[in-house]
Amino acid sequence: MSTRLACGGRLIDRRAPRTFSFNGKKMRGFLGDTLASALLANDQMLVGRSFKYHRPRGIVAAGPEEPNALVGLGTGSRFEPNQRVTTTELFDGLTATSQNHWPSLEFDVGVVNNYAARFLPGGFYYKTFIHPRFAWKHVFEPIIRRSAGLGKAPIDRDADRYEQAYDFADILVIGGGIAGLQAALVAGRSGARVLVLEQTAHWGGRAPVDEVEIDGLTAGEWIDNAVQELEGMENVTLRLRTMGAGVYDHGYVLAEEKIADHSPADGRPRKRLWRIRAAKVIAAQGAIERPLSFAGNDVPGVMLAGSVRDFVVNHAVAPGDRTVVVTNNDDAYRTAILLVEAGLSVPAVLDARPVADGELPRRARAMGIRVETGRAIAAVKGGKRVTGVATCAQAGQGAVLETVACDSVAMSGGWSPVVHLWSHCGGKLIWDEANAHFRPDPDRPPTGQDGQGMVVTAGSASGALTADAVLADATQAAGGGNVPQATVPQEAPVAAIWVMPQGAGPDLRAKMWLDYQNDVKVSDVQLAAREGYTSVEHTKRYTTLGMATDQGKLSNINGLAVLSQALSIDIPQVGTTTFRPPYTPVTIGALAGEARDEIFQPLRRTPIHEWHETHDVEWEPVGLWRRPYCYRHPGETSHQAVMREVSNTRKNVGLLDASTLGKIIVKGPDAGRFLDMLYTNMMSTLPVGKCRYGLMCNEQGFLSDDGVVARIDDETWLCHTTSGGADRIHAWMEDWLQCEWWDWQVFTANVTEQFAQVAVVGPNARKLLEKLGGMDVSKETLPFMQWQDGTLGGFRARVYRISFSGELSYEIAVPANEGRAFWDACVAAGAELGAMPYGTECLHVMRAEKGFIMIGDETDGTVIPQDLNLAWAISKKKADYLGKRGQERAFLASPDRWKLVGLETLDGSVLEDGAYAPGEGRNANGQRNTQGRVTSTYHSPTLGRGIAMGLVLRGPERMGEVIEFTKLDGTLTKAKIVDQVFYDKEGAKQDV
Amino acid sequence: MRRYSVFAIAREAMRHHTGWERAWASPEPRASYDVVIVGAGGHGLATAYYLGKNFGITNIAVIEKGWLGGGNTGRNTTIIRSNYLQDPSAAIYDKALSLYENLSQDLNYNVMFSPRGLLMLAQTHHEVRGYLRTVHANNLQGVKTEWIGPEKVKELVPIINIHGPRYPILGALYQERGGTARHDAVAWGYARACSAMGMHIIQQCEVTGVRSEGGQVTGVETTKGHIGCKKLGIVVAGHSGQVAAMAGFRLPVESMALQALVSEPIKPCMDVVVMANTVHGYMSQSDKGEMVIGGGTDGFNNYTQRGSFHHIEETLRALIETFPMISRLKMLRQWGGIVDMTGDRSPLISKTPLAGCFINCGWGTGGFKAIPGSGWAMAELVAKGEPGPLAAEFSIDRFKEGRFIDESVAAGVAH
Amino acid sequence: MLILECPHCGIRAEETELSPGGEAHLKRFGPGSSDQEFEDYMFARKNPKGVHFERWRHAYGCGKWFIAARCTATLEVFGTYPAQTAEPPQHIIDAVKTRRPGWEGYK
Amino acid sequence: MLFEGFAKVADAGPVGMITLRAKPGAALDAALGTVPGQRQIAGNVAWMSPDEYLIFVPYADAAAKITELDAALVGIHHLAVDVSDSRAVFDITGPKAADVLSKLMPVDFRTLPVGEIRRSRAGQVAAAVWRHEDGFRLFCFRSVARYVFGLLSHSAQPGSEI
Repeated sequence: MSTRLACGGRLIDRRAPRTFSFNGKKMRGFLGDTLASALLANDQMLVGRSFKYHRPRGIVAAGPEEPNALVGLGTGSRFEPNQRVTTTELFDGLTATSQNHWPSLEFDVGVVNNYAARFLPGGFYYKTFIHPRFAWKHVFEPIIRRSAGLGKAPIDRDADRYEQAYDFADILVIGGGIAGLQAALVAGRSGARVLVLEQTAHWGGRAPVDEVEIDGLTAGEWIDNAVQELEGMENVTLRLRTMGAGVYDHGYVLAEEKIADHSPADGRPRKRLWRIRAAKVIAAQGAIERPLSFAGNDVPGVMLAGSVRDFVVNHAVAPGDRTVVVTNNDDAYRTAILLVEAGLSVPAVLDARPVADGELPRRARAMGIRVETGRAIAAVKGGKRVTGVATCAQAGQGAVLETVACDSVAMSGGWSPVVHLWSHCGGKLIWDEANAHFRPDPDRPPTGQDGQGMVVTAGSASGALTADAVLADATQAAGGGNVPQATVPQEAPVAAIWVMPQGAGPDLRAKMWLDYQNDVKVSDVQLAAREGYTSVEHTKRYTTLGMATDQGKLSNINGLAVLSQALSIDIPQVGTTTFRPPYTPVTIGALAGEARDEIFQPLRRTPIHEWHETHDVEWEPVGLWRRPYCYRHPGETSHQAVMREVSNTRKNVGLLDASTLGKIIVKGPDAGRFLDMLYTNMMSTLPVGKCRYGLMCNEQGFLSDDGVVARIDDETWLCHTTSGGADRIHAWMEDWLQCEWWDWQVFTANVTEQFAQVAVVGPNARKLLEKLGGMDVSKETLPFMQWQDGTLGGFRARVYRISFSGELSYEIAVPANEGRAFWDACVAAGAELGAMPYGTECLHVMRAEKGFIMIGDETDGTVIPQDLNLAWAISKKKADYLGKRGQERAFLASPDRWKLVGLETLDGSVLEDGAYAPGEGRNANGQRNTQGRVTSTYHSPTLGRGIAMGLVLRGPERMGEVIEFTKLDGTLTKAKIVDQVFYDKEGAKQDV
Repeated sequence: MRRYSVFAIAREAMRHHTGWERAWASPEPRASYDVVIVGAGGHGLATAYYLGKNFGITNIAVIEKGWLGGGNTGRNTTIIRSNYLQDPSAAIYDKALSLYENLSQDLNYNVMFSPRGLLMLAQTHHEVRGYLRTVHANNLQGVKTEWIGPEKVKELVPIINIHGPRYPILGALYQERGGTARHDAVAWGYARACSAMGMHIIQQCEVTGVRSEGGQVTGVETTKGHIGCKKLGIVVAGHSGQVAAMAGFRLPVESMALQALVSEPIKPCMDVVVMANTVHGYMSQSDKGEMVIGGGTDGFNNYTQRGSFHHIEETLRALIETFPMISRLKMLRQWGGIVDMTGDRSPLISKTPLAGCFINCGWGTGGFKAIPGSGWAMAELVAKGEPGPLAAEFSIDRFKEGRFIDESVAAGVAH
Repeated sequence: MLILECPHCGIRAEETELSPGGEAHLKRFGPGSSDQEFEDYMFARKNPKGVHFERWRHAYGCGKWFIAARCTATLEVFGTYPAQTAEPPQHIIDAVKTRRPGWEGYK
Repeated sequence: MLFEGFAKVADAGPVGMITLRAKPGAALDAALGTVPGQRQIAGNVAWMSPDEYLIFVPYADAAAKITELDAALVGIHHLAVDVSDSRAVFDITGPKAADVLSKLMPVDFRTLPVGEIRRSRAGQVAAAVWRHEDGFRLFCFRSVARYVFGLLSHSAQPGSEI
């Protein structure tokens, strides 16, 4: 059984017990445990079921490479699926549940897949479920979806908060093992600004586990000294529990810090996403041990040899009483030696190599450990837990030589450098024959902004697998200097053995797991090769090798090796798949950072926003602004509210918060000339004190914005834009001024937010302003389409006589800080005049009654002003304006354009939004031809009927003609083509 | 070609699956072919397939620089829909959708087409009007779509938050026939079917030049030597400009990075595809259980297949607002692809200034869903030398005339 | 996640502080130009896989437009310069040529 | 608006601000007294871009200052405009004030010198910031003041010290 040893455990604090539960069962561990070590200490070997065959699975590894032991953690709004037990720190009250089984972990019905495994080889679903056609959607796919999928989906809104932060470094060291620490020391002593990240809660990595001696000190002592020195350097920052997730272009590095994962609900953010900009990245993430491929290598109890050491040394947990070690290298002997020293039994070391005469094997033999060379595992015995291994000759086909009873197996297939961060931005790899692994090719690094290499690797991540080489490499990576001396035993080379035994037949190969989580076996890769999925990317995608949540950390190299053997080509020719960020999965909440709820997006508020909030407002998002759509009195529907607002404005007076309208000042000796280019009509001739409606097009000729321009003084114009258009149009102006006409003397300023703007609209508008007092707003002094500065009710105001409703109307701009007070004054002054606020929908109805176009309704990016009967706003005198040439193109200049008209249903009903007018016949693709569409359609309370505008083929030539428009129920409505102005055609009402 | 079936699997299971043949051959190129297609992605392979199936032209080589299906075919978020606003788009995407519906049977390869339904959320009044317009247009185009209210949205997508707070769900444009397919399988299925017709799929073969005589294409230079042809189809999304330059013309195309990501797999929680354009995010759940999420496009030219990370953050923020439960999921893997963007974001299926040379490109962010229709239309263009009705509107000269096919006008995006 | 140095204010701005503006040094064609000239001005883009000159605005900074010489295949930046020029300045051309000896030149 | 977390975030109240757009030269020197160099704040004038300056004055004095500038720059192409009401100003103070901003702005606050104004981005909106004795002063557009305050107070939450 797996158990807690009586003494030892460098990371645990036996005086600090912790209780937790697994599948409802209470268990105990210690502060410093991972969930993995605590489960093993409680003899919980079976922890999950695999993806496809639902095979029983146990803990294999001790770090982020763990493919099997994923659990659901927490409950309710703090539930999280697929948490890796090996990287989960134990805390009091932790609740874990195993995944992907029904009805229970011990007895899972899904395991039938395992018995049918022979019929479910890699890629089998491409070959079947084809007939009958409906069965895929209704039968097979639902079954597959339910049986796949690992953990349960969370349901509740996340109770935790997250944040992000920026940091900058000359040198960013990722990995806090001895390589990372040494690199940081060298860099730190040089005065560079250094940032060091370590994904676990401890410095030092594997060195203490492997009992390395450095400069005469134990690894632990050397690490303590190093950390102490680094902590004393002002130019060095150290961060634990921070995983370097991805390296992006120009030295951008993403890292995820776990702040409160191990202390939930303590008020701190759960995680922090770091966005680091580094001049140079030193990737010192170490190496990951590879499994060996033998039959039954996934039975719970089969673990990586190095991970067994981790558990013993770090947590005083022994995965088994009797452990068989199986290896193709010397390193695994450390495990055998350690276990025996800890008083546990190692019945045998099975070394696949013909000879094992390195220092470590000799030491093992000297301790009395039985070492068998040229041996392999023919099969692992046991179902939910190892009970023994059958051994065989590596050279043969798997004839069993003997059966060794054991309750765990420690395997080692050699070590592979962690090359992810090196590779994310294009660093290339070379195959290292001697160590049988891919390692970074220092001559082909990922390049940065300056075209030079921006990442170097250090230590095992470079392929240096012994402590002396690690320290030398790390020193070099950080710029060179004195290399601390590590005492290491001489190790004989690893043998490139991937499959055991060498001649294993199909039965054995179909039980050798490469990708544990996705259930990809040696036989699956061989099948892919046989069927021509020979590119490594094809193999990966066909078999799903390396696509599980561990992203192939354990399986990739073994898979490549099997593929290369199947194709009879060298491993380097096979190549690797692309490494994609993140290194280990990153919480999506952390990627969104602070941006949720109130601060999900900026919400732009006008100075009058709070008033609306407290006055029955129904909001409408307009860009990032929120504008009142209408104000719903108690008992009213939105539609009723809008109708009331229209009627009241037409009858009495309405107040509109128009503060969101864009306001851009354009000034300079060339300002008139500039505006003549920008607008389709002539602005240079606008007299001071007057206003003119103008249109702006893009270079294609399509209408992009409109608004009223006021001439302020000889050199100054003020351009109003649509609410959504202010920033865009200001940027557009600056673009032309800076990049095309940079010799023109024009300055612009976007003063949209400097002013609150209130529209006072309706027959009583003038009376309202007169009540406020301070300015002569009579027709004579301030006629239609003019503006004036003055004081209204004590407020500094600029008053524009413009109208978007057809009524007598003033738009009044006051300094934003006074906007709310001015609005309040208008409301108060208007009380006895029947003043009511109105929203955007009322504005839309009124402008539609007047036949005014709305950018975004009548226009959609393909409409030119000529289509909208706005030719009067296009200057014939100008040689050029933005969009003029575009409008001359054949398709735009054609007489067969759809043009704007008014539409009146014969029965008075409202045409549907977005309705089309079908034309005669069908086109070559069998689609019904069309001859027009509705652009705006409303019920007009003023006219008591539906009114609409639409674009109709040669519309203005067809006045009086009746055409039909679609309805969603499939029927058609008849409507007459009429003038687009439905209300006060002469314009008498606005000009009083 | 051995037919795939459950019986074939059972038979093979008895002999450890040793009897399966190669899905497609890997021949050396011949000196010349009737047609050379550059690019063995979905569009290129589909073009070859329909040239064979519809026009009996099988003396074809499909040349691929890397591995087949390794470009955008293998990098997209696999959404399939045809609820487009403009007639030409609706026609070709609906053709594609109809072909997808029978593709597994047609190719005898399960491409896992899954018509689980697709929603495009309306979160502003403006979007509501835009999608209503699309429904009206679709009805006339013979594309069945419908407008559904927020309650129905919630019923279809229980994990959605329809009450805002910032952008409440006002309804959605719903296409029941929309869905997803297994992207790699589409390329593999077409490749297998092409190979079975005797066509050559030549991988690891890069085109380095285009040869012509008297304004007529005669072949291509490749890393495997010269390959002659009577007709040439260029179907290389992301690198169209490069190959066009070899053929001597420029395209109204820019190449940019588009990104996507998947979460770790979880048990089924969302059975439809959801697109939310106001907040720029879209999401579906794969058969493996991963939430497949699409992000935005970089605004600058880029060939690195990486893209800028802030787009991922923007997308995820938006999706957490819409689907709060994803906050505690984890991003497993993110990647990028290179997309061709044309002046109106609609594709080109067109003759070119070089006689006998045809181009199919510019699918922007929406190419996967078009594959069968695109191949169908391109095959007709290549076979006849003139576009059929599906391709006619997508000719290159529309830019000169100002005749845009602009889908963005209905607040839609082309994913 | 690019970094580009704004030549106007000297900030090494990151991509999120900038907004891209497409190919630089396009010559504007207005009324009187041929259909071909206008189409090319509007749509034909070099879109090179390699050295590229493109416009950027320091939108979250000084607000000024500048031009970056950048490799679209490796994202290496050769230099940035103010937008008020019709062609790349000589020192930029030189910088590109030093690092891309095989470059065919700007035209 | 006031939030006291591990740093203090406070609305600075109305500040008079004038955007002056003009090209550098003798006339500008004369009008401004000291013209700050690139990204510098000299006296009450901040360099915003090669042809843009921001002038700080008491809130009530903005109009008068504009009149004064217009007079001083008569005949010189320029634009002076009151932007006092279009901005919101916050002070972020305390020993760890930089940590609050580091969570929001892609700016290296360890190297931002006193006397330099940095225009950048805070969360999703534009902002400018500079260092003073007790911390930092930040301004943003008025319409997003509540958003920026939300960002700053989220970032300054006790327990979220970096």
